[in-house]
Amino acid sequence: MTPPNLPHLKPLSETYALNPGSSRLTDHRVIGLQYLTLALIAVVIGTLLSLLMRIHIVWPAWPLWLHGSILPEDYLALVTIHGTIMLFFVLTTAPQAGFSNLILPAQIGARSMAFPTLNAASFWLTALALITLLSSTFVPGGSAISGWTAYPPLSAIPNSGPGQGVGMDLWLTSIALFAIASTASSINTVTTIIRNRCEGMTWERLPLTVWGWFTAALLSIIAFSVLLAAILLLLCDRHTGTSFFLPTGDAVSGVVHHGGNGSPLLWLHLFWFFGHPEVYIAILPGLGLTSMLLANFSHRRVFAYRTMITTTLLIGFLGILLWGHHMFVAGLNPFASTAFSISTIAIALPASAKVLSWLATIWRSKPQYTTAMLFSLGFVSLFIAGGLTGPILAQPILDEYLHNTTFVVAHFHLIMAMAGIFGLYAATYYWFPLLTSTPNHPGRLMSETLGRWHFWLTFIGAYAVFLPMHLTGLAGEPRHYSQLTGIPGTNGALSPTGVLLAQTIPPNRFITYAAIFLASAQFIFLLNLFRSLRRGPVAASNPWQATTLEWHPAMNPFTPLPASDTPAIQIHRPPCHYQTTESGGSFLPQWVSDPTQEATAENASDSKPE
Amino acid sequence: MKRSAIYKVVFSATVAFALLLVPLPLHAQGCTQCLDNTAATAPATQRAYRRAIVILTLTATGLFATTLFVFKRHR
Amino acid sequence: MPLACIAHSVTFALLLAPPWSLPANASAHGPALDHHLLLNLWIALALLALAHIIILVGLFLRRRTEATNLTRVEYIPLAALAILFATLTIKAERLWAATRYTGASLTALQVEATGVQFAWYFRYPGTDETFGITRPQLIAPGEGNPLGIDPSDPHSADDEVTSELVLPTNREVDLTIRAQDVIHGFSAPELRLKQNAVPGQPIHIHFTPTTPGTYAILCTQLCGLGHYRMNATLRIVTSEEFKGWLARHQKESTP
Amino acid sequence: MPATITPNKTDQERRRRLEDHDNGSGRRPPTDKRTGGGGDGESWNDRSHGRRGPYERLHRYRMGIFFALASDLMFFVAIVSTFFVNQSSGHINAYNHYVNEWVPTVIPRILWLNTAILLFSTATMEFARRQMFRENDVMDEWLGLGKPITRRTLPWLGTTIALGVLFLVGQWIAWRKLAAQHVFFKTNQSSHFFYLITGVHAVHLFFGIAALIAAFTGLYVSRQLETRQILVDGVAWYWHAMGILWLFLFALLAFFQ
Repeated sequence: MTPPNLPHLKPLSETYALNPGSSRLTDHRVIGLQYLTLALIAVVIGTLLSLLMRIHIVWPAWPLWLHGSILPEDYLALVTIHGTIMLFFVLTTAPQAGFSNLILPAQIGARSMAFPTLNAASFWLTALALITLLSSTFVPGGSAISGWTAYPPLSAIPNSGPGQGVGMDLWLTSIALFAIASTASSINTVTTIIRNRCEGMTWERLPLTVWGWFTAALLSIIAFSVLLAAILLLLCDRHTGTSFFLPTGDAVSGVVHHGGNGSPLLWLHLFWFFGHPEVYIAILPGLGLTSMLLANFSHRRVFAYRTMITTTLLIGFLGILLWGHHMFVAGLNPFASTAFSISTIAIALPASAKVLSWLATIWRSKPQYTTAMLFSLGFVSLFIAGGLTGPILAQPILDEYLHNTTFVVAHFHLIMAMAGIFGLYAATYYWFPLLTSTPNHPGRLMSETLGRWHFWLTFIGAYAVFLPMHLTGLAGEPRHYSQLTGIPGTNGALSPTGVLLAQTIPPNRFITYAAIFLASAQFIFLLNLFRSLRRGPVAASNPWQATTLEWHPAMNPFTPLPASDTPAIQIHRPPCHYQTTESGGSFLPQWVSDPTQEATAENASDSKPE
Repeated sequence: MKRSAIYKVVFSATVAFALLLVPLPLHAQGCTQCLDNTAATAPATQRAYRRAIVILTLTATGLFATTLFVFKRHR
Repeated sequence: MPLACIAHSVTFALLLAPPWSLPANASAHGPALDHHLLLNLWIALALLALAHIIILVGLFLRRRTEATNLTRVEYIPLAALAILFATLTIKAERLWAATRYTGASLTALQVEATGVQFAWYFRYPGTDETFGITRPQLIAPGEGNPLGIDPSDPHSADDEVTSELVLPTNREVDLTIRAQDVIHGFSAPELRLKQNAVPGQPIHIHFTPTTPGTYAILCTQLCGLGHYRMNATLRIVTSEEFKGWLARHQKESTP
Repeated sequence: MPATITPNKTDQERRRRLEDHDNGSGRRPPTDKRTGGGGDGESWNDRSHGRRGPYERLHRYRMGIFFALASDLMFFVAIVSTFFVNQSSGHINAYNHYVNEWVPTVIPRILWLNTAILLFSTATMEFARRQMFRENDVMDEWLGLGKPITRRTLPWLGTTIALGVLFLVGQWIAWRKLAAQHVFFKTNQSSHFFYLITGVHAVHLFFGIAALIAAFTGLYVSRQLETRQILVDGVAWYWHAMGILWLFLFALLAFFQ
């Protein structure tokens, strides 16, 4: 039941003293760790796939061990599975399901999630979805080759390419399962946040992480069921001879489709109605966490706290309204393009407001450079770098040139993939004591030295990989190209396309080296992780001098209180209540009732990690 | 004072939403020349797409706002 | 706009040959697009530098009490950004409207591009300026009828189907983009053109080639295993050469 | 706090906790729940209400059901918007004429009857739900005088199940009728939607009936009143939603083709 490679999982099940009535299966902390383990496995697979892609682009002849040379369809399968795994099973699962299960209840002073059984069910459904996705590699024809967006008719007609038969069916099944699972877990999250808050934990006192989880969960509830409907229609088109997305007279490899007149554009609308909110689902928890960590380590209040709440909700709200900017050159009515482009530009403002607040929070604060803080700063940097190309791509006329070039790839990898991963790393280094503490043993810390190495190498690697991609994109290199040679023209001379693409090969070689560097830097993290699980230094109950409730001694699984004398926890103030006095810094956790207890509170939680 | 957050959200969101929808009706019938030059879709189809887009967005934003309202009641 | 001019000069000073710059432009609407693109890029770069300078300076200076002035720190910069983005967007929408809101002139050269897994076919209407009817049932690449043109249609007699796109300079082209099987993406980087080809939905774009030369045509929408090799050649020639080429082509295709 | 705790002690504590209905919904104050305790200033605005008072679990489950229904609504809205687009999307035929081959499906007359049945079942469901919350009976149960609530609710619940099954049978007949006129799922664009919409809704009702049966048995089995109330209440809201949803879908199929 529990993943094997997390030895500390087993004792965790005994924390039911904290969560009455919850067995090991339904304990939210166990489920959270299960989610994180799943995400860890997924991210390892996804990274390896991306390395294969990078290597194949530069050295097409390079034979893969036990497989032989990578064929174009193999490359597209790599693209598809990489995108699907990373977006769904890493960037959605880890922050939104993993860390929210582990931290959210403690942060709002709840003993458990609202629906523990539903929680467990959605995890195992997610695991099933991942297995289904990976199993598609082994079916005849291999896995789907139509990318994570699966545009019909390519995805609707089995004979349109290898992997579009059984592989595509498995892909659709996997995503359908995942959609159901995340909807369920999001219902759980939202209900928990609304109903299970403890005394005094009001609207303005919720940590911004909770706001991030709340907005993302809300988006999942709205968006995923639309994807489910689209998948249902597509499966009908594939198997029952309907034509929701198939135009009449569509002739794929000699087979003409008769019957009704559907429209492929319809899928694009439905998919991107889901697909764009999905992007915010992936990044919103990271936004919240970054705000909290920057404030925590620079011992400041979050600048303009209420504005941060508003912008979080605004980003979520606008996120529903701008899916059309993925379709500027896809046959969308140009007037609609204008409308969607305006709503897309509009979302740049709440995002900029967040950045401004981050800058103001850390301005002249002489922060404490823990690894978690470093990764939060890295998140800010990457979020700015990736975000600034957003308004460029939001202008239809510029998108007409940049659409589906590696410029777009660079944009969304910087702002979603890299920033999202940095958020996850910050969360791991920050909350590691809470991840690892068990009833029999206090939580551990990860090694800061290794952490710093990990941060700097990853930070450099991230930029080294994705900044040059902007250039190759501007030079005209399209996405999804398994080779950059073009078809040779007459007597072996390069075709104009070949000439165009050949110019991008030198930077691509550099990108590949950088990607290998970036990937190998992650071994430091794995080493640090598994070393610290067993031999990490023991953490104090509040090692970071945090003010949020998850660091309350009673929330720590270590030495669970008998339920009879669990203290009644009340919240008295917004988080990040730090003050600078001439005697130095002082801080008031959310749960400390009044300044007279300030001293004791500090003594209780001022202890540095040894 | 405390409510200002939610009101700010709802207000600015409505503004943004209006911003999104303004150009749609503006060109509802307009520009028969665009008809074949842009999407080669009949006005009926364009209207249908517009209706579909509006239905989706209205329901979604409605749900979003409703949930916020519920949350506010449970503050 | 002086900023833009500086941007231009610096761009071409620093980044001369691709991949360090955009491919050479060969279309009438290209220069405006490039100008706007470079302007955007330089603004983005400037903002990126500015933000990082603020971060680094803020981290190095010694600690002070936290900022509290919401208006100065948050609202004024936000307003500035809003104005900046608004102006950029308005400019962009103007360019977009110029290329997409209105159709081609009636005298424009009619050409049709059809995407098939994994090739582009181009069709010229011939002397009658009208394309013949196509039927999916008649599609037979083996018998030299890849588009399924119906021979029984009088218009289809003089239609010319080619595998390379040849266009005359300085004449507006009304390009009809079709797809036979799956969604393809018609892209000519040097013409600054990109438009998906959607099955069952012919899409018109119009443009004016300016610079003679040989350019690339790519597929930019994932369309199957041959996606990477689905490209064609675009030749832009003078109008005389174009007439000659068309005549020659007609002769050899109708023995 | 005790450094170590013996397992059986913890077990006792756990049972004690379960009995006083503290199921993780926030750290409850030791004081009376009705009075302030919001920390600074005791102002009522500082308190997060939500979980106060009786029926805490019931309200939580109700909220869960509502969010599930919200996402379900988006599911159907997506299908309906697809309907509108496909309905009016024609194509250029071989003769360069713009044609739209949408042939409206004539709905079988029995659908009207089914609609009436479903509405009636919604009413009976509401009666069943009301029965669960009658103050006197709740008091009787609390005093341990049998299970009057179950006794009163069962017949209404049974009627609802019967009507629900009847509705599904009616839908089945409707499909047979259409099939007799050689209108099948794949016949044309509008028949796609007729079968899809009715089918998906039927699947929802099937699960609803399953839930109804679960509630039915739950009324017998479960000893705890709140559990039974949650069962019936949850199913009731789901059932109402499906009824209202059907009204819209039926109107769509009947008048907007």
